[in-house]
Amino acid sequence: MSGLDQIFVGIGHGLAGWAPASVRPLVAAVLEIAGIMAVFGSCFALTTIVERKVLGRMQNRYGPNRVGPCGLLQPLADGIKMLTKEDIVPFSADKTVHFLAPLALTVPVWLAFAVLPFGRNMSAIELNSGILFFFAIGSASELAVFMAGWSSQNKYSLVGAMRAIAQMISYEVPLVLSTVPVLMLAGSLSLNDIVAAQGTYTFGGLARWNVFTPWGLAGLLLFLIAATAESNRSPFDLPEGESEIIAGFLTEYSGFKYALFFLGEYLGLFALTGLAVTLFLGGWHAPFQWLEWAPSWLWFGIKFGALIFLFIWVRATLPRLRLDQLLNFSWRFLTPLSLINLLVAAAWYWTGAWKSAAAPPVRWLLCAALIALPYHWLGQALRGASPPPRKYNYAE
Amino acid sequence: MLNEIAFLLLASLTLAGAVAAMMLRNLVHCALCAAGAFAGLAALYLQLNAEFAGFAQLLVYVGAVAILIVFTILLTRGAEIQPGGTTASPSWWMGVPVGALVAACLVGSIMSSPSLLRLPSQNVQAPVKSIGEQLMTQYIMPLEAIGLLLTAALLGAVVIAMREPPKSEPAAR
Amino acid sequence: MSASTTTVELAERAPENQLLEVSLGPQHPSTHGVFRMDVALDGETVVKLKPVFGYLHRNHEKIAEKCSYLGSMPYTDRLDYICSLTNNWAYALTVEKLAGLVAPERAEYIRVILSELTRLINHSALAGFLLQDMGALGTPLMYAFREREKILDLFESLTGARMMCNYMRFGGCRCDLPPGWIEQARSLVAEFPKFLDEFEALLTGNEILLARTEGVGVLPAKLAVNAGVTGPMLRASGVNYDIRKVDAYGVYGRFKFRVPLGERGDVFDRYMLRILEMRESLKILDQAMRDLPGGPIMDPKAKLRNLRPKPGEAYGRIEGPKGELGFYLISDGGPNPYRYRVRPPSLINLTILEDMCLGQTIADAVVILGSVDIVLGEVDR
Amino acid sequence: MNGAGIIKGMIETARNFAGSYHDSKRLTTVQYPEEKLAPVENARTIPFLVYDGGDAMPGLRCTACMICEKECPPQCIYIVKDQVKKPDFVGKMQMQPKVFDIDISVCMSCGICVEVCPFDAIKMDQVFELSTNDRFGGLLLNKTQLAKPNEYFNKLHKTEASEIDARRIEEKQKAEAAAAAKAAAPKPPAAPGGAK
Repeated sequence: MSGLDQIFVGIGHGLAGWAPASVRPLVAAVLEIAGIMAVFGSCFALTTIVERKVLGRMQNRYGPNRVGPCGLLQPLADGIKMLTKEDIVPFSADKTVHFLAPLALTVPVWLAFAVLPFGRNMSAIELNSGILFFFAIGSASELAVFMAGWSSQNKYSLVGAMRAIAQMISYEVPLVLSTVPVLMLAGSLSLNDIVAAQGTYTFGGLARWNVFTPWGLAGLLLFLIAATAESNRSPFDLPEGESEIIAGFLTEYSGFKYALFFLGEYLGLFALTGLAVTLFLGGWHAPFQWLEWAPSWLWFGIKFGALIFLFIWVRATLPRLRLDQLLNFSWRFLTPLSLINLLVAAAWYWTGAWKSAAAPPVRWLLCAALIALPYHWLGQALRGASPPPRKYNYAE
Repeated sequence: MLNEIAFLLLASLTLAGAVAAMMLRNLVHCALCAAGAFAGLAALYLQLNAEFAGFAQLLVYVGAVAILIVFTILLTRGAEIQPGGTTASPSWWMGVPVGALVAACLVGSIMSSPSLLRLPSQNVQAPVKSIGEQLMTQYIMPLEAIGLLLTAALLGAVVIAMREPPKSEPAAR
Repeated sequence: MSASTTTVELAERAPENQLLEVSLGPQHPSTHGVFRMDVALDGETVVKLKPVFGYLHRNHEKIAEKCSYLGSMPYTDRLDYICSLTNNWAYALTVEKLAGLVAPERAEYIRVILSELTRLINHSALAGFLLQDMGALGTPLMYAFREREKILDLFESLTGARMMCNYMRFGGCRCDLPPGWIEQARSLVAEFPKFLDEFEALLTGNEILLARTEGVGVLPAKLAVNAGVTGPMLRASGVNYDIRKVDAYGVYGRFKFRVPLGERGDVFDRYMLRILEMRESLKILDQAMRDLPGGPIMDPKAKLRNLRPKPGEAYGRIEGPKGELGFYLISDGGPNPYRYRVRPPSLINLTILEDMCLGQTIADAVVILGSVDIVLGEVDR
Repeated sequence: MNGAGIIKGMIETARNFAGSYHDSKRLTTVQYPEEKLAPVENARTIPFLVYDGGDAMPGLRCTACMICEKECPPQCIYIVKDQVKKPDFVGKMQMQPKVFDIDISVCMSCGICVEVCPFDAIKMDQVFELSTNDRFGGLLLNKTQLAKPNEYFNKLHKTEASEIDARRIEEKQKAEAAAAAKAAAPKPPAAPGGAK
């Protein structure tokens, strides 16, 4: 078990061993960086093709299958196309800021991967305030979006940039608040401790993941909704609402800069999915005790793939929200719910001491009710006095 | 050795960002350079192993304050460049002595303050947990005061930004 | 955002210079063809909206004056290129009125069957495009097009072309149904409700769709009647006016079907109207296919070539999927019409676009335009 | 429950996703160059001229009556009559076209020329791979390019072709019977003119 599980760690140490002692830490760091960039770079290429094929299958068509065996070389073709396409910079655009915007978006997102634990002792850096680092890096992307939107000097991109910033800021609050219960119960900001806290197994070998607790389930849903909004994906893809403002802040970008934005957006999605897996789905732990033999990074990959499929599935189904609805949804529904989630986590913590046999189900139902009722009331409040269901009378 | 080079690099970047924020013509460029300076400062904190301070600085300043500055520039005067205005006003020579005076008293107070005398202990580990406890126990009053201050500022901003409903304001804008 | 804020109150909200002039130009992904809207935005709210069209003007009516009566029949396919058979029928109906021809029973039944199938195509395509404007990336549209392909295959096996059918003649139809056509059509009509249920399951209960469409682009009944709006848009505002019931042209009088009416006339009502009308069309199709008579499909004394109706004028109209499609012909006894005028429902439904969009956000303006269901071929002629 | 509608929609797309792997109705794509749809009998793209017998030019049924040129709405047919006459299938001397061009970039495949042609000389083809690299010459088909044998017409529109052939054979027998009768009754006439 530990052979296959630690295979990457072993390779890393082996390679670093050859380097002279003085510069060994540097070489180890470079190896880790290279590993992360290789894995998530190819994951980006794979996701573009998987997304188009799954979307196609959901729409009764094949999806790209001409380039390479069943379309697997499509990302290569897209990459070459992006590189060879002319990189047009509008005349009135602000050249330097126009050039810096994609960099300012992509570089911070790469940093966010440093802190995620992909497998047993397979996280690049072990910070004791890992989550704070993650959100600090994540918040730099708004500035990049503004730089892109403003520097293109084009009406559509300005409207798109304003929408993007309003959306990102108002969805950062529920994103951060929905992770607070996990930190409270795990008692530490470091991601490795959080994963360790979810390591034990309960009756029947089921892993003690956070998602099996009421506040964990609510937290995961809140986190995923906020993550979709943070990474500008489907129900919230207002910044590049094609049908309204062409491509929002991406209108004036073409060629490799557009590909960089694309890369930045997908990496943001991967980082948030990785965090969701680490916080709520037990990081690299196996779901059941008797499944412990599989390598830990494989579990992280499976959960990661499942969440990415969920994002693609949502993208295939839901229409887009309007800007004011989007902001109302965040401030009047998600944020209050995540605050209430804190109460539920606290209730869960204090009722932890019950010893009676029937404690777990009663405790679970009690906390679930504590979150379900506000969910219902806030939902009704958000939709306003929902008009009576439409009845259509017929004329003979 | 590596540390010194990194420190020099980061310090020069931060200073360059700050100076650029002051000197450039285009307001939005100044705002972006200011954001660069904030990021440089955060990197300096991290170099001193003050993780919490560094990440908080990055989160608060680069994440929020920079956007705030940029928005205020856009919504108020826009980023047009005043044609022909030189960066330094004609009576710049009056400013130099005043600047020198302020710098002198600043340096004087720093040098004479007791904190410098004590030898800085080797990289003191300040894990987040102890910071959290300190905040909640010893420094609870300043934390609450800051909270109140920020809410008041938030409410003030909302009141200013709210556009009066047309009915109550008869005259044209 | 109450939809009824008057223009005066809106204009006062922001001084002229702060308005963002955006032209949702002819080159735009959601204008259903080459159509432009010059929009003045105060933030996200539409303050002024000027529709600009005419990019697809092909001088159809002047060409028709030069062509013979038969010659301009293929051109009517190009008017509303999504529902070519209803255009053919309207034109054939008018010329029959002008020349005093009567189509035999079988031809009338075939015409009803084909026009109801066209209504299915148009309404399902509209629902798909409306969701596309709202941002659902193609899924509803692909489901609608999957069904549309089956109907287009039926048209191709009967008339020879999928979209440019050119099938109806003055006094009947060009050719009879090929063997096996009716059975194929019957099985299609039997499966269609399953698609509609699937479509409604995907969309009608969807909270985001409800949020995006309820109370958006409300069209009061009085304004609709004054502006001459016809078709599903008018019925969505609650006005009971369906030419199939009013005129009972062709053999519509023999079929039992109902006309759904909306309540509040907003975008959701228009979307729902189309779904309910599709269900009614299925009822008509069942009845029409059940008692489809035999017999000739062409009036024997109808002359194909140099048809010279006696001088006079005629206005024939049918209930097209988009509204009242009418043709007005003046004949001076010659082989080609003296005056040839088309009443385009899309254009007339479009005149009140500004009244519906004022006070709404730009995202709503696009959705409202989608709900009006325009085809630029018919708007610009 | 607030999210019920959205969840129902998600289940719908999931059913389509799963269905696309096993249910043929859920995956209707035809991979065009490899798989081709079965030809539909009534389909029509651009017109072509029908000729009988082996040789194209003499066998053309077209008698240059110019009706299709007059009736064609976009006026894309151009015919020049030929002075030399030639006998048709019944033996009567008929005109023939010297030049018969159709500009298929103008033709809107409406099929009116087929309807109005009294001699069943022009029919609608079903070939749609018409792309050429020359916009003017490539799309202006002349008489030889347009001519196609009657067997090809039978292959395309079987029912219509068989009716026309039956009618033509019957007319030919009636004409030969009339010619034979005329030959038998009065003094022996010149040899019957029927040319194959």
